[in-house]
Amino acid sequence: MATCKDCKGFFAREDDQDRGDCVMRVTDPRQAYYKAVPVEADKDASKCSSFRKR
Amino acid sequence: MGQSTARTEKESSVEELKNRREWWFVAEKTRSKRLDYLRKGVWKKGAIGGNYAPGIKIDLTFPQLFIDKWQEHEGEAIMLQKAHALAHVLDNIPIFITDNSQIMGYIGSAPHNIVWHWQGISMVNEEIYNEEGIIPEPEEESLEILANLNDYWGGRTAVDKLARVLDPEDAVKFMSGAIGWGTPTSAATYSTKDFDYIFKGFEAILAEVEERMEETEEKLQGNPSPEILPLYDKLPRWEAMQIVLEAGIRYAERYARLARTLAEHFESDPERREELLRIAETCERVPAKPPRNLQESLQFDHFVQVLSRYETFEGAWPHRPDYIHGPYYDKDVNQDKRLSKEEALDLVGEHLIRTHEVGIFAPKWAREGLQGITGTWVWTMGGVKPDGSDACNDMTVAYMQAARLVRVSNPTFGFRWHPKVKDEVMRECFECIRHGLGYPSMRNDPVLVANTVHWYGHPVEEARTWVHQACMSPCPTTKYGCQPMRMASATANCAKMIEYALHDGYDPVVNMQMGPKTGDPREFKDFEDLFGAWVKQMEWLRNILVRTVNLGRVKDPEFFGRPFLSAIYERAVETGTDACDPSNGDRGNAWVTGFTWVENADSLAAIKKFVYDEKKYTMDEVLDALNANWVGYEEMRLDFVKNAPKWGNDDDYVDDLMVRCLREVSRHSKENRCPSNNTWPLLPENVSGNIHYANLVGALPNGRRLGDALYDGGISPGPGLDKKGPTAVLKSCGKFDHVTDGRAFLLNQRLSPTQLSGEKGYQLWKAYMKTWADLGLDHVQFNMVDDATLRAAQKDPEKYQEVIVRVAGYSAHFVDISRKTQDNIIQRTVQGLG
Amino acid sequence: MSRRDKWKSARDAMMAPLGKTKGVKTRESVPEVCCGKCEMWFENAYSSEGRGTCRVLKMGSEIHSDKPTYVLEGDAGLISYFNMDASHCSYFSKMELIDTDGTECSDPLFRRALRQMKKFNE
Amino acid sequence: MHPETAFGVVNDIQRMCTCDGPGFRTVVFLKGCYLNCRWCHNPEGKRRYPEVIPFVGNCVRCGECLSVCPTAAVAVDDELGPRIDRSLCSTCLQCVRACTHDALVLWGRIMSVEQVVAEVEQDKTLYVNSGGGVTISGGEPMAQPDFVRAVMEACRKQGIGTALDTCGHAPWEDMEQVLRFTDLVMFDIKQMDTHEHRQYSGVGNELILENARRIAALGVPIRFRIPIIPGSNDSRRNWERAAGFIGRLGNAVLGVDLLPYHPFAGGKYQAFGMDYPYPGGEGLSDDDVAPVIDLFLEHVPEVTVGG
Repeated sequence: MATCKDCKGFFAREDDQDRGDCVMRVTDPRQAYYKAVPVEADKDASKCSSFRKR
Repeated sequence: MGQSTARTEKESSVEELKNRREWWFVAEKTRSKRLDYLRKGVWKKGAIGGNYAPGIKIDLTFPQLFIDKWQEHEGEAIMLQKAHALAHVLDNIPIFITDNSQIMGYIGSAPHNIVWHWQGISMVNEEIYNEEGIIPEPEEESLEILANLNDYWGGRTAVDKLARVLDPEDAVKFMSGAIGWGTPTSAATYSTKDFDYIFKGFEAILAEVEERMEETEEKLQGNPSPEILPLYDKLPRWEAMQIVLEAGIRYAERYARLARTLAEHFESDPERREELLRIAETCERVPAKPPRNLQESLQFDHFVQVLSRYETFEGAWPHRPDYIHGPYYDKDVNQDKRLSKEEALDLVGEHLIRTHEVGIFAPKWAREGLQGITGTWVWTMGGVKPDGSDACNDMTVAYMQAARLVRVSNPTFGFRWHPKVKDEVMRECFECIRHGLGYPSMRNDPVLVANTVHWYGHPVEEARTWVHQACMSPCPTTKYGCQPMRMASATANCAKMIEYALHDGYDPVVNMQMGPKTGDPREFKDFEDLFGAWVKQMEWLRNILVRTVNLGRVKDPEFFGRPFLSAIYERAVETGTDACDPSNGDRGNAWVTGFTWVENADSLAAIKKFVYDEKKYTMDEVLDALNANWVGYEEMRLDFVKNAPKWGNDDDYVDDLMVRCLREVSRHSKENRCPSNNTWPLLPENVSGNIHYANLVGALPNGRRLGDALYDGGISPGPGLDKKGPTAVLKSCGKFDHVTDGRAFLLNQRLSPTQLSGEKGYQLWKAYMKTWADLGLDHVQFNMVDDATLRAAQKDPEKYQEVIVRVAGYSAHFVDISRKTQDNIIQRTVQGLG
Repeated sequence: MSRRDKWKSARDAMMAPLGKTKGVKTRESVPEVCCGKCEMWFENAYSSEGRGTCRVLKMGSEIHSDKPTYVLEGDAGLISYFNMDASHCSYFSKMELIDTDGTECSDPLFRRALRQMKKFNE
Repeated sequence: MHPETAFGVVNDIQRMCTCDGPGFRTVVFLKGCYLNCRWCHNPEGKRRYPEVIPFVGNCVRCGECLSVCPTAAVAVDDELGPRIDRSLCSTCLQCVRACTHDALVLWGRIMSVEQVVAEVEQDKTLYVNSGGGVTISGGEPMAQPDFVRAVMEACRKQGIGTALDTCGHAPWEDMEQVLRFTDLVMFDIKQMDTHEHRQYSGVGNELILENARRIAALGVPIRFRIPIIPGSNDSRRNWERAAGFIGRLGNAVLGVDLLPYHPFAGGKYQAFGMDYPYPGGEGLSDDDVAPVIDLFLEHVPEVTVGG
């Protein structure tokens, strides 16, 4: 099973390797930005559309 | 060579644009690339007319994160329960860093999202469910989520709880929507913030809380006596403050972490990489510790504003950023030369943009009343220091210059004018007005300081720290001066006073006996009888609003709870109380906002003249005409419009009545008391409530029909009814005392832009301002866009996206307001300078 | 009935659906003949969640049953909802739908805020 | 002052003007003019006495005016709106009173010196703060010289600055008595060639130019206001002559205000149901005016464009 920690967009926290930020590039009709969502390292990513294997 | 030619072309075309007064294109051409990108990147959050722009969606992540922890902590003290829920939101809400940006923080999980506060009024929750366009895709799924949320909060919100405590008659009449606005809860509110205290840093406040808790726990271990009993309730409040302050620091650290990740793994441009590292460093520093430079102080400020708005709907933005950030600007730009003026201007411009982009769902009445904007975010500029010396600084100038570059409709500025303001600062104000921003509005500082002392007894040194609490009302930013919630929820639809006086208290629009029965006007023997009825209706209307809001204020700590605001309020931290608890030393700063006020004077004058003095018409005829909404009485109506005396023409006949009405209200203002046992003065202003109330106020003796826009507000004369020119308006407005006859008085002036061009234009404006000050007026705001531009913008809105007009108490992009309001603005007399 | 009790029933009518409406279904159902389509109905200005007052009927009237009762005297107008069934109400008078593009603030009165009414505008 | 001169015929009093002298000004427009310029922008100011002028656009064809007119001077044309036959009109104002739509308006009010001064005094604070005052304009104020003198004298007593906006065509004796109370003269020069002047304005310019010389010699500050009328006076020769003339008048000359023709008055004529005798086409562009500015700058200290 692919998990978040296998993804290129996952950045583990220094203080806690089991958790991290899912960082994504988003371009909306007006601006472009990087977005971060906190995730568990072992979260199931099999259904994630933005999963990119590390 | 080629480059310099290109630059000359750019410059010459900027000159041409200036000559044509196309200020929005001037701004586009003169601002930095960064500001241009950020300005254009903003999603427009103010409703257009009354609808949200395509693409704007309600944020569903936020309420779902909140409710998870909220339900987990059910049964705990409300402040503690909320602190847990908020901390969970701050730890988990998606965050983002926009390209080119340097100031972080947004309320919501994406730039196109608007948030709302489900814990205020369940009617608003239902309104969101019913609203078209803002439900995120997939709609069906989102509606399910919303329905579940609404089912949970129904009956549990602050106003739902309040309605059960209120006298049922008051509850029904208050919520009829006919007599005024109001959300008597701090769920829909705004608060003054004392940055002298906040800038100590969250860690210092946490240490203070810790100390208080230890002290208290020690007492609780001591001799049992009734004195210690209230202490048990303080501990969970302090704990709540700790939780949110720590969560606030973690929220900032999330940005720091993201910025570092981007610098290390994503960014290839070395310059931007350096910026990202600086962002990281800044967010690691503030809000935990005091700011050391301009970027840190702006960032700290913005984090505080964002955190406040995660806690509640803050519909206004009381602030004095030039005063707060001025010393940091001075240090960075003038002393250390760490920043160039241009770099500083980028930060200041972005500060305006970050504020402008904040979007909070507003119920429909608020969207109509505040067209085109999210809230009345009037930032205070200029003024004096507590010792009375001039407080203007380089930051004042920087904000004015940045405003002309980014041209946002929100925040706007209110400038505290006083006789010691330097000419160069006055010129900056004038340039903003001349560039058609509609702001700053000009406030008479000596008058308003005296007014603040008069009504609430704030010490003069504290009164001198005042900021606009909302659009108009000054509030000190001191420990006991700060006002934690929107006591101005008492917002009166004043035209109802005269309407009810003429209809024995009955309101045909909502089919209800609203006011007291003051008698059939046909039986009145003279004008004094009518005026007596007016006074009773006025008192009744104010009483019901003040009663409701007073109760809402006292119950707020029980029904809503403000862990974050309490944590940044010195008096709440010190006493372990909710910031909104009136017993913690709050001095009070309440006022009744008076919408549709001038109609009273004009209507009373018309009847006095035609019915009682000249006996041209009988009361019977007048009432028949009003009941018929003037249909079939057009000749008579025109007589009432044209030949009855009208406010704003320096005509004592009607002006004396205005003064008399104001004095009656002022007397009553002192009889009404707020929970801190202070007064409730009237503050006539309208925002765009004159349009909202158009269908709610029946025909009036000033010739108005049901459905016609009301006057544009405050003490501004009716559109087109000020026939004697601007000085006559000023002189009428100068006939009452702006210190003792009310809280503040909004005055709109439209000036012709062609006449105010060049140096002569500035000198004339300054002479106008001097006269305004000589007459003792407290407020004036200007629209300086000509009719031709506005008409063209109506025809071709795409081309005029950036035309800003002053609506009343705030500015808005002209194309974002409804046709009816647009026409109303065009109709306002252009004061014929020449 | 005391003053307080009299207004209490009006207050309860105003607050009644809060906390009682359940799920999507109740919120989405809009009868073909309903208060929201009647010109005698005036949506509340305090909130546009769909609550309103009748311009004719007073508190105490009951219109959504087979045998409606009409009260025409009293201090408070009847409070009802846009999606209240009005098929039995003899005071129902269908309103013309004009200018439904949503660019105008108050015309037709408030209707555009109610997503569920949209289907009738088409 | 003679009792009969204590009253004047006033067309309008506009407050807070910025184009007619320094600072904020109250402009008193008097009625009546000696000249008959084809491009005149204030046709309602030409005649010396009060008159009823229709505002065609406001007329709703209700016919109230017809029923009250005792001399049958009013007619209402379905298309053109109200018309007044001046040979029949006795200015009894019955029609003005009857019209509730402002379609028939009285131009020219008989006002006493006191009434005018009382209204001018209203803005005193504003004059003090801006260096403004009263400007007497027209029509042609010198058509009512005694009245102008009395108003100015009274204003001066109140410490209010005075300015005279004149076409300059008036007997010197009249001019002289007014100038005693005038702080600033705004003096029109339309055309240096007397024949052309006569052709477009009905009178020659000898008296006008002579008065200009005399005012300058007296040392009363003077600004010249020069309308630029395409096809009437916009020749280089005319500007050279005018600039030369003004340049020789000495230190009293403060500057020249160029007033490029604009076609806005057309709308006014239309509103009054009058034919515009000078359909002069488009307004002038900055490029048209630039050479004229340069030319004048060689002779006078300051040149402005527009008011």
